[in-house]
Amino acid sequence: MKYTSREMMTIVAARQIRNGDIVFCGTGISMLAAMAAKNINAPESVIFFETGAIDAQLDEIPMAVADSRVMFGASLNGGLLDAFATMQNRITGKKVIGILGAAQIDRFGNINSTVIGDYFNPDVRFSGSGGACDVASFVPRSIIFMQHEKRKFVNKLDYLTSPGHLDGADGRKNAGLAPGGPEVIITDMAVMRFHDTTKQMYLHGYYPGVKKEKILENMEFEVDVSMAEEVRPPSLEELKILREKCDPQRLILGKI
Amino acid sequence: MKYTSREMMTIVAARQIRNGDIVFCGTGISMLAAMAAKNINAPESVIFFETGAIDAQLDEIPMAVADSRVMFGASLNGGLLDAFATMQNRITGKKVIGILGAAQIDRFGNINSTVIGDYFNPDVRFSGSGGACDVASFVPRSIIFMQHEKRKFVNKLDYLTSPGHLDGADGRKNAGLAPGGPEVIITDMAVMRFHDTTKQMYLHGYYPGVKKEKILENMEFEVDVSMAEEVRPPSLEELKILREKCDPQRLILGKI
Amino acid sequence: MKTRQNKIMGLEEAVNKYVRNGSHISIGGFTINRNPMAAVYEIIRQRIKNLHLYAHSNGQGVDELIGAGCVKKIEIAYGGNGKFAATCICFRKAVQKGVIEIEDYSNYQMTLRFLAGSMGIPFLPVRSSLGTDIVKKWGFSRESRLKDPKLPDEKLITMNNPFGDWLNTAKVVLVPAINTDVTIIHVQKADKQGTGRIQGLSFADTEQAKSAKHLILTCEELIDTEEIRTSPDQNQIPFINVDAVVHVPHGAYPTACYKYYDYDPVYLNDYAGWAGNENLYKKYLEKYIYNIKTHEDLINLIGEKRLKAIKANSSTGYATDLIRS
Amino acid sequence: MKTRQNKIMGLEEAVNKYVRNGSHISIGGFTINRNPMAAVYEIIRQRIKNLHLYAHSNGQGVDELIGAGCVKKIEIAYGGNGKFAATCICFRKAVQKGVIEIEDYSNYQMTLRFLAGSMGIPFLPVRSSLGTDIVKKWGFSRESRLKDPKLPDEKLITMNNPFGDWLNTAKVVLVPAINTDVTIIHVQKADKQGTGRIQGLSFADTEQAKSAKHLILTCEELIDTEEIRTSPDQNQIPFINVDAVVHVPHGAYPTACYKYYDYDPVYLNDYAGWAGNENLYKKYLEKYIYNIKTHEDLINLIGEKRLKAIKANSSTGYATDLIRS
Repeated sequence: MKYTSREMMTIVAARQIRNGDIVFCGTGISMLAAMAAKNINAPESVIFFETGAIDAQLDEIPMAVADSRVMFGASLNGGLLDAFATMQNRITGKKVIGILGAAQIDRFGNINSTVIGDYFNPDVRFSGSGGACDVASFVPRSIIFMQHEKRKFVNKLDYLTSPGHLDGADGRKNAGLAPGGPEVIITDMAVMRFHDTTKQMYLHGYYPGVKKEKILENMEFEVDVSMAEEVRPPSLEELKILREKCDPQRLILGKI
Repeated sequence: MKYTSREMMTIVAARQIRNGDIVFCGTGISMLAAMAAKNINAPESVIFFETGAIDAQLDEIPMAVADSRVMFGASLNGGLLDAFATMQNRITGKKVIGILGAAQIDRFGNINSTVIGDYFNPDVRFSGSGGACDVASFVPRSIIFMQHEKRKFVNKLDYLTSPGHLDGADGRKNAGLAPGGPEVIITDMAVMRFHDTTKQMYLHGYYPGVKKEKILENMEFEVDVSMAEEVRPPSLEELKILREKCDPQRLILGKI
Repeated sequence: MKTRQNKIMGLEEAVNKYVRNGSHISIGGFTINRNPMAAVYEIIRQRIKNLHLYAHSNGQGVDELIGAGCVKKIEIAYGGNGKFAATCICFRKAVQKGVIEIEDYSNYQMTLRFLAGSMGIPFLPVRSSLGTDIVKKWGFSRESRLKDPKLPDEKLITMNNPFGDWLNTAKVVLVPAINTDVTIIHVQKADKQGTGRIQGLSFADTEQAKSAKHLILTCEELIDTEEIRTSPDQNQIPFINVDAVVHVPHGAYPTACYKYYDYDPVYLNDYAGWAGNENLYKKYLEKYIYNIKTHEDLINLIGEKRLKAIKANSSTGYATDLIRS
Repeated sequence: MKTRQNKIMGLEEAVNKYVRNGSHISIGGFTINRNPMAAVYEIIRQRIKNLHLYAHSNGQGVDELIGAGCVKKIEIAYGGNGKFAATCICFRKAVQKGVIEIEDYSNYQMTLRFLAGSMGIPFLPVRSSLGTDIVKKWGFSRESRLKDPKLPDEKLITMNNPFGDWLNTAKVVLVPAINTDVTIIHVQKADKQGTGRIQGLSFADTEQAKSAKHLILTCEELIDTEEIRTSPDQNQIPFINVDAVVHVPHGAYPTACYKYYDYDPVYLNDYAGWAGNENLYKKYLEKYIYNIKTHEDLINLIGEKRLKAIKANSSTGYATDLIRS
């Protein structure tokens, strides 16, 4: 069965979510991954937005995390304070998995969603942190969605918005951050993870039909590709649930 | 018209409350003073409890600040965080007048509601601060109710629970407290205030029939009595409102 | 797993599972309102000892735990019970006799300490208590703190404002976070998953709930998940914080539960009398707690008449014209 | 006097009275929901300039204030608008051209800064942003801060945990309090005294409201004091914080107001298109803001059909099956 790159990315992300996880997500593909996980492999995971809604029903796809669609049928409607405290909290925070995106990422999973160019005289200004820096600071595991492009996988970020493993190994500890950091990068070509000790990014999997060389060509920095295996494509059932249950209007999945 | 000492104290306190004040009160006589003020001289004052109720209706007299009677008909039911933040807040806090009581008071209006005797081996243990220390720390004006007894007006507190003017003049400033502190002490014999500069307690008024000497006899420390005048007793109207409107069952006023 | 769908448990099981000898605990409510009394009585019945109790002004529940000898150490702001006890009687006696160790804070400080725990930060700043004995006198010595990993090394820290005179503030007091082993709160409504709704004032229950490693929710009414989710704005306790949901009607009795019942002045006055007398208090413990199996039995012992007297008026939420003196 | 019984005012008067050239302000809502848009348009109409704006993710309202040239400086966490603009267009252009000065924070940090202001403390600690450029890069220089008494002298301060390793925390970032000159929020219900009720998510509105020197409440519905007090648990805005109550139906339009109406995808998409083109944007300003007298006129200009399309379903609180792409 044919599937799109976006569908592949969504399903790969959904598989990272474990039953019992509290999934911090934004709108778009990250929310869709959380919805897919809940419907496929992690029925008792919880969808959770920085705006303060816990376990929203999502009868319709929200266009923003503040969309009224996240308020209806939630377990609880709070506010930003509640949401971020849940992630910084020692008990609930341990169960949170964050899903983020960015304009740039470096080899240690640090990300930039603020500017391209000089901070005081930027070539391109993006939205800025939003809650991403907080999530990346607090939670033990996060998934980062990226387009696999050379200008996005960079040697040096123009601005470090949200901490990954900072300068590697003990980077987070030295900075005073909670343990954790990014666990997996999901792109339109591949899945990257981080070495346990060095915290350097490595190629963990490539999508069917994508060559390792092509992946490397689309990054400014080198990564270890020796452990990479082909990523299992979405199963029929995964696709069926994603398409029919999660985004039947293809508001986020886009055209086939 | 005859009136009791408790009625006198309540009315004297009520007169301190200005229209527009937010009155922090506990149960008992402090609440009754707030209710009297609202019905007599400060119709747009607000009754406010540390438990988080704002402008409760008080159709019946609450027996504690957590009594369900403070919840019904309030403008807003919050919690302790909201209540204390309202007093520490730079805008709303400026309008709050606190009403407190204590086991001991010193010449600078510092109070003890914790222990008599050694802290680690107390002769008598009292309730402790509750919210009193917070109120005394935050708000610009407070009223303190006391029984006029020698063991209560002491040279040295056994425990300083809630700050008055600390060691006088710049005591609060040096300690880092917000400006303000106790404004008036209302006892069953007299009204005491604090000198503008030295922050020492002085006798401001004595109740009809009470001699200055008797007041001094009932205190461990001397106070200036040269400015004292007789305190105006409750008017007919004040008494009528207090008795008929505020505490018709005399739950707090007690027997006539 | 705190995200599971069904957390319903019996009270005996929930207390047995989460409250241990030496546990650091807190209970919800304030003085005579919404204390989780059924759970308090169950703790006493299970003869759990050496509790380290964190309290702002939790009143009746705290005094009963102390009276029954369950508490070894307490950090507290207010040991009173409104008009029913200017100072709680068992509390007063235990402190005077030195049978419990005590450390004093203010109500706001205790609340902020729970808030810090719920936020996952080690401390919060406050402008309260500067220059007082609350800062100067520590109930627990530095030595005992250093030995105990469950206690911060300092009681309170006074610090200069690192932002200069920002907000005209020269100094602040830092209060250390509390994370209890277990917290028990009583709410009006909950579903089996643990979403909880408090009606009326929430006191510090929400902060206490979120600062606990384990959270037991006792509830007046157990309602369907679908129903509790029709008004998510009115829920304060997220199910992701909850470990056990226990359905206990009259679970706050003899304290009040807004919209359901009032405090029972007869019980509270009797209690105050009994607590002052060792013999009477022993008899009280036997009759009302040890010889009782479940909270339902206590409610039956109290009887229809008194329950009817404290039944809340559906409009005001309390028992109007209740005889309370 | 913030305790007065009647604070009802017209929008023109309220904005004129409290929002001045150079005011430090914040607005409520989040991206495409419950922004106080009527007030935003009134500020633009009154040609108020040089605003210092504090924003977490206030979205549409922030972008329109920037686009219309009202803003000089902004402290912000997120200048996006959900699916309607990954980065808000006027915001992006203004920053790239250097026509506004900007300083970056995270959403939690901005919220905590409002909370600190509402609590009356100079700072709050957080474990977010350690090691990032949010800490390292200041948008406003130290020199400019020292000159401006309305700004703290430092952006953020990294501090060792004074309680040792309590809560396994070595370091925290301290965020300075915000107290705005005026904050404007739009709520679903209010009474004339200013008690306000937000339905659905409150975002950071409550903290923003309580950190303001002056607070303007615009409301969808003005209800009787007696009525709003029948459910005090559901009210979040205390009247003691409020200066003006303005009744503006559709006051959040074109953003959403839960239980009343949805965002208008037509408007938001048109806006995104116009904002990208200087000429079209000028025309937009003329037609939809400057040549309009009141928000009611804007609503009339939009017309029945579009309003009907975004009318909230009474059960879900949004417009089900609204065409949104």
